[in-house]
Amino acid sequence: MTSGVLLGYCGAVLVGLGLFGLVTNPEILRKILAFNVLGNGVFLLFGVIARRGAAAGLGADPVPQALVITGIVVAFSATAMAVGLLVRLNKVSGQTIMTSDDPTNSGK
Amino acid sequence: MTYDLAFDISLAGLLLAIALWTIAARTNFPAIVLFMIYGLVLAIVWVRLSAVDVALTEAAIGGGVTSMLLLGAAARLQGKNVASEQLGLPGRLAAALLCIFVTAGLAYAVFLRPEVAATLAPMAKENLAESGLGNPVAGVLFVYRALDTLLEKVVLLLALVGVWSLAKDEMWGGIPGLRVYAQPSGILVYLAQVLPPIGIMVGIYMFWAGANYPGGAFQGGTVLAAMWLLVMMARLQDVPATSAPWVRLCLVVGPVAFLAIGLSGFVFAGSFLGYPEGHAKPLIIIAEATLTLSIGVTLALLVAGPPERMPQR
Amino acid sequence: MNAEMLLVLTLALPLVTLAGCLSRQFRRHVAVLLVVAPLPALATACLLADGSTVVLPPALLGLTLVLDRPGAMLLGAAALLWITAGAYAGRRFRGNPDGARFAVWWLMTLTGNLGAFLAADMVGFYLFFTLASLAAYGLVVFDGSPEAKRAAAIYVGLAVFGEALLLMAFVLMATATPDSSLLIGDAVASFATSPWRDYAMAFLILAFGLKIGLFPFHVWMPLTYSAAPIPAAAVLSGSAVKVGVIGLIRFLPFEVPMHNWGEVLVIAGLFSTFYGVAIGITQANPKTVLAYSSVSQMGLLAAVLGMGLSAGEKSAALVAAFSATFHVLVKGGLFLAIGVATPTKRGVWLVFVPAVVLALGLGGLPLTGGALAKLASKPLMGQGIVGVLATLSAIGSTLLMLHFLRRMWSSTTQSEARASLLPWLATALVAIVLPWILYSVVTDEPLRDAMLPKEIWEALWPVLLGSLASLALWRWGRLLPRLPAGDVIAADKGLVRLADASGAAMEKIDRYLREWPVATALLVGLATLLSVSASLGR
Amino acid sequence: MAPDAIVLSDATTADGYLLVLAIIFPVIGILLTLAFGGRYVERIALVLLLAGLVVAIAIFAAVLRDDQSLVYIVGNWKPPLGIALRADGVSAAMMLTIAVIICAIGLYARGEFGQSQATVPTRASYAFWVLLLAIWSGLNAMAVGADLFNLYVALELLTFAAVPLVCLKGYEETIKAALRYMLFALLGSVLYLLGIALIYGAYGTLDIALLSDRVRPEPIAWIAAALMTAGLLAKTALFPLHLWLPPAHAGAPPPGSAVLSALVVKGSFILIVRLWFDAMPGLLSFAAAQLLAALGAGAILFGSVLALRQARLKLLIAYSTIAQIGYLFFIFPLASGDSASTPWSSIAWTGGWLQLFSHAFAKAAMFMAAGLIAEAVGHDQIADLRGIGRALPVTIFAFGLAGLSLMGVPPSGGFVAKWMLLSATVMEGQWWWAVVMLVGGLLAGGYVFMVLGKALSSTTPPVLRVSIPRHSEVLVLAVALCAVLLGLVPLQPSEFLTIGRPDIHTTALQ
Repeated sequence: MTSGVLLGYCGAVLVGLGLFGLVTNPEILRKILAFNVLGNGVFLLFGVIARRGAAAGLGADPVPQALVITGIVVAFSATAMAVGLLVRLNKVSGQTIMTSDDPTNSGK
Repeated sequence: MTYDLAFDISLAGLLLAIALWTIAARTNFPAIVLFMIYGLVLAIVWVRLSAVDVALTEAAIGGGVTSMLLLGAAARLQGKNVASEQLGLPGRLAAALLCIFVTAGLAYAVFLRPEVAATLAPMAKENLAESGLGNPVAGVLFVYRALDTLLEKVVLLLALVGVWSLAKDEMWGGIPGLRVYAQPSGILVYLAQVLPPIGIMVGIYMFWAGANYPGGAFQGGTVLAAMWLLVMMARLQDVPATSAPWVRLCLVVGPVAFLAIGLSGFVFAGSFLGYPEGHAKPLIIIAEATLTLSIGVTLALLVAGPPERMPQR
Repeated sequence: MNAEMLLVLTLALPLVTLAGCLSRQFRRHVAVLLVVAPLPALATACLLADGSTVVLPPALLGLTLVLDRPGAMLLGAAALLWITAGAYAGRRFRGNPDGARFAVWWLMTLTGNLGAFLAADMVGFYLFFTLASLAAYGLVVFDGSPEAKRAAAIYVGLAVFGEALLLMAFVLMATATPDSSLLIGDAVASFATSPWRDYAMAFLILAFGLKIGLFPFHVWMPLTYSAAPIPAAAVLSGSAVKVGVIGLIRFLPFEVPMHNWGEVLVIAGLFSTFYGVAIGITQANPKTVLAYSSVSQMGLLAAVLGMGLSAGEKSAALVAAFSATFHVLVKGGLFLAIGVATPTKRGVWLVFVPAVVLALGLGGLPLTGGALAKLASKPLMGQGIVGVLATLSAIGSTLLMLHFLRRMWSSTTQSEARASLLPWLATALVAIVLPWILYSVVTDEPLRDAMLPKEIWEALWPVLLGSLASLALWRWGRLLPRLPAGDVIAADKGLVRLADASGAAMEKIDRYLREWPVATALLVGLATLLSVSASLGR
Repeated sequence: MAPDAIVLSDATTADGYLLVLAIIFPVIGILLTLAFGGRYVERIALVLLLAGLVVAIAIFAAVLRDDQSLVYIVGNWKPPLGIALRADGVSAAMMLTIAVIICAIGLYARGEFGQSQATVPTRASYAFWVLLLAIWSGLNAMAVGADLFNLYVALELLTFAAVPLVCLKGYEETIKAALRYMLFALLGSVLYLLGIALIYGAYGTLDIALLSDRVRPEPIAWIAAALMTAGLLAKTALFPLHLWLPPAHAGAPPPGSAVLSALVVKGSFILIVRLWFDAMPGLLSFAAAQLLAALGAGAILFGSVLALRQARLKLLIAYSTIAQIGYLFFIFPLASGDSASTPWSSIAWTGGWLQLFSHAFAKAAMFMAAGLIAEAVGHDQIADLRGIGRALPVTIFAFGLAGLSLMGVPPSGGFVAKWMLLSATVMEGQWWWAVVMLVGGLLAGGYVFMVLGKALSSTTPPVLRVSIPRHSEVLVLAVALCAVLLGLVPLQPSEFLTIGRPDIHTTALQ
């Protein structure tokens, strides 16, 4: 077992953990947090693949690294937007959790 | 067992432990603080994977701006958990089983490595000279896959428009409701006076060095954003109105410059987002410099949130 | 004016009138124009040669319109009925603010109805069939009464169902047709070799059976004809229903004998024939009685076609079209008669004398079109059990029609104001005369055969027996149970409840599936399932 | 498999630059409106809508004329290192549909989000125009993207534009809906990204054309394809992953609902098709195709029945979208069979895409009509719409035409699509999908007539709060007529939709 593979397994566990939080925790803020952990797990898999592709004197394949950087930016944007929605929802309704919805009452 | 592997094992163990704690913590604040530490540990992991560019990004974002964002949100949220909404034990067990299954599946996928590792590293390196850059990751971001980078900047701006659109109608164009923590004399103020000059230098260096060494516009911009947020939180400078012309200008200058360079490629390099021979590096530096500024302002405003008050006249 | 232009004009004039309704000015006076819109159709039917064809440009779906003999007969009769009923409607709705609304639905149904008699390709036929069916919804629901709404809902539900069946039948036929031709002729010609022959046949019979009201799909007929305004009921029962007849005529492969399917059609048809009579005599509303008579008559037509199909007898198409033509005018006319039955107490004989002739004509009264139709179909029905049953059905028809006349006479419902006798009398006149003109064309037999004493007697005795039975009905009729119009559909309450319960159950499931933990777990589960199923290989 | 061997897939074609313009024009609009503080946002948007329409027409014409794909190699860096943009027949048709609908919605939205003069616009109107442009850019990028990661960025662009659109009104329910949409879509994105990681790790490229050569039927490819598909299904809201769609599509402002329902959900669908037919040909097993279609069948049944049970018009239309999405997935079992030499020469291929296009027009028209009705009477309770047909005859007529297309009544694109898909079930011997389609048409008839029956009833019409301008009504009618006009397409496999696709089904199995 090399460190690359080890950290790959680590990424897989992060995915599982993030998924668990996203599915089960009713607090929306914690769902957002879990989404970040989940995303990190996926990025880590990219990292392992990059490391595996070390060649031509480079410690890691630069392409997956670039993808991860783009991915991190997108994930941050998503977090910011989700947090914005959450704060607004909380201000309007005092809610911090995801309730089961019934669309028949929505809007007017 | 080598020392390297032992180090990696303990690093991974630490990372997972913190992650588990973050997920399992009962209340929000500890979870977020843990997440900040988790981000820093993760950055070390990225270094171990020889991905220093990513490590810098992760540290700046995961450990930095994301945590600021989440902390700000946690502080603003009112109302407590409603226990009844908690999933029952059977549900949680089922979810846990499912997640373990997914983890196992992914671990299996990691295990299934191809005989010859797939990589574009040699190709990326080989063509790098043409662009005059030394950092292959920057090469991918600004040369080979520049379209992704351009669209990603649009995504960032779009997220900002999305956050702003959550404002109340009458607050449109007003001042973001960034939470101000400190008393005017706190440690925060001290930090806000001391750190920014250093931070700005670091930020500029990061983008400058990014051409040849790890770092780049995004990491530099993040550091700038963090410094600016620090200053605003310490009330050393007021948060600007989102409609202020200079704010708008800072937001778009980077993407506009990048897009303009890209479009000029039609004429001078025979291709959109192509660089004319021999002028690649200066053009990329211009794009990166302006992008650093735009990213910094965008990130800071994303953390600051939607407008909540109007400027006093 | 050449043939092609006239064919196009047949459909274009109603459509142009329809388009004119976009203008407010035009809308106000459109009711008057209902008489004019079907005129080109009449001209087409009378003037154009058998086999006149026009192929429309691709921008008009590349439809092919062909005038053939069965189509021409039905088209002509239908056009006449639409003209007389249009005159009736025009008078009734003149100056009425609702007139324009009525006219729009009327013109759409008209277009679909006429088009179906001319369409020679499957897409065109389906288009006109659907147009006629769906637009009739507006005519049925027009009054806005609860009964009309219920009738319209049931009608449109069954109509859409029928269209689904028809679509499947057409797709099956088109798939088996070489060169991806959509012409009905080509599709029917390749029927014999089609691997999906039986499926296509089943769908065809179901779809058209629904349209012509074969048991148990007859339920919409009594409801809609009772609910629709008089002129609408006239054209729906007289003309629109013949879209189903022309469908059977066009699509059944008479060249290839298909015993089983022919027998299915015969049995279903004959059952409907007697069923319509049995339920019809329990009804009090004359409109409903007429509707059940339609069920009965259409059943008989189906039986004729079924005999033709099982014998591979091509002439069945023409014979059925002939009977249907007569039925167009009689049924439409009798509905118009209901509308004028009471107010003209003084000229009451002007309503009832022709009405008696037409009504008994359905029972096969000698020297009427009905008798000619029965004579023409006799060789097809044969001497066996089917022939006997067909003769017996004449007794039933007479009984039912006498019941109708009595109900019309004693009907207390106020008939419509401002109604005019003229449309009714015109329809009646044509209904009496037209069969005599068409008979020799259809059968190639001399007309005088129909006037032989033997034939007259054979036609007469069932009518006499029917009249006797009718006396019995008069005497003991009140002992019969009073069945609701639409008979078996009265069970719809239970069906509605069942549908509602299953809908509610699905709503519950939907709400559960939209729970966050459930949906996210499903997403992950789906990913697993997909990877497993992908691994199963081709 | 030699990852470092440079495979030159293809080079930029003469009119390839149009593809860049299709993506970049809306981006220019976004940057301009941000820079000017939104002062000219409506005018900028309208000018760019026009420009975008011209580009879309030009692309369509170029593909039609050359009978081959347009290709653009961005920055002259060929895949696998660089990114290519490709527009085949399907992309060109898709982009034209998108352009026409977005332009119509833009004109329609002037009523709600128009600016009277060059002042700073209100929050909602500024956000609307920017988001509309962003959606367009994202959709075009989805249509022409040829690199899986580039498509990921486009997908996110689309999501980030769609979510704020849902809660533009700022009601509690709409924010809730937006949040649900956001989080679920994010989960979908992560799964998609996971798939990308596995693909890159195994095959060293993300370019669709290169990938189709390299991919082999092996566990890693199955897992990756499944993860990506599941993620995309979440964004397409295929049953049973539709939790976010009804409240989101019903809660958005009418022009927003129209663009979300007509177009945005289709963006991720295109990608699913690209994945299975282009990137990984030969990987689509019988079982997987049946599974996807089975979900589609569930969508048709559940969506239609629930549409029948809604009291609000916009929710009814939203559930109808769920049902109509279901039909699209019949393309997988029906276009992958053996009776046709290639999937795209089959009639199901044409039928599936036609269903997508005609549903786009019909659904846009429906939501636009519902918007006018709601504006006129102040609510969208179906029970209280009695007699509205007299007050808004043109609107109801347009609604009816769109409804007929959904039912599959001729002449309409819906009919042609249904005919083709039904023919395919016959040819492939998969009659069970025919049953579902027929039942779906029946249920669609139910909910369409439920609305029309109320609207056309003869009681006195409700009092209108505001009068609806005639040109808005005509616009809705024009969009509905587009759905009808698609019914003129001949009932044969379309040549155009096969442009740019290989003649021989290159399966990795062979």
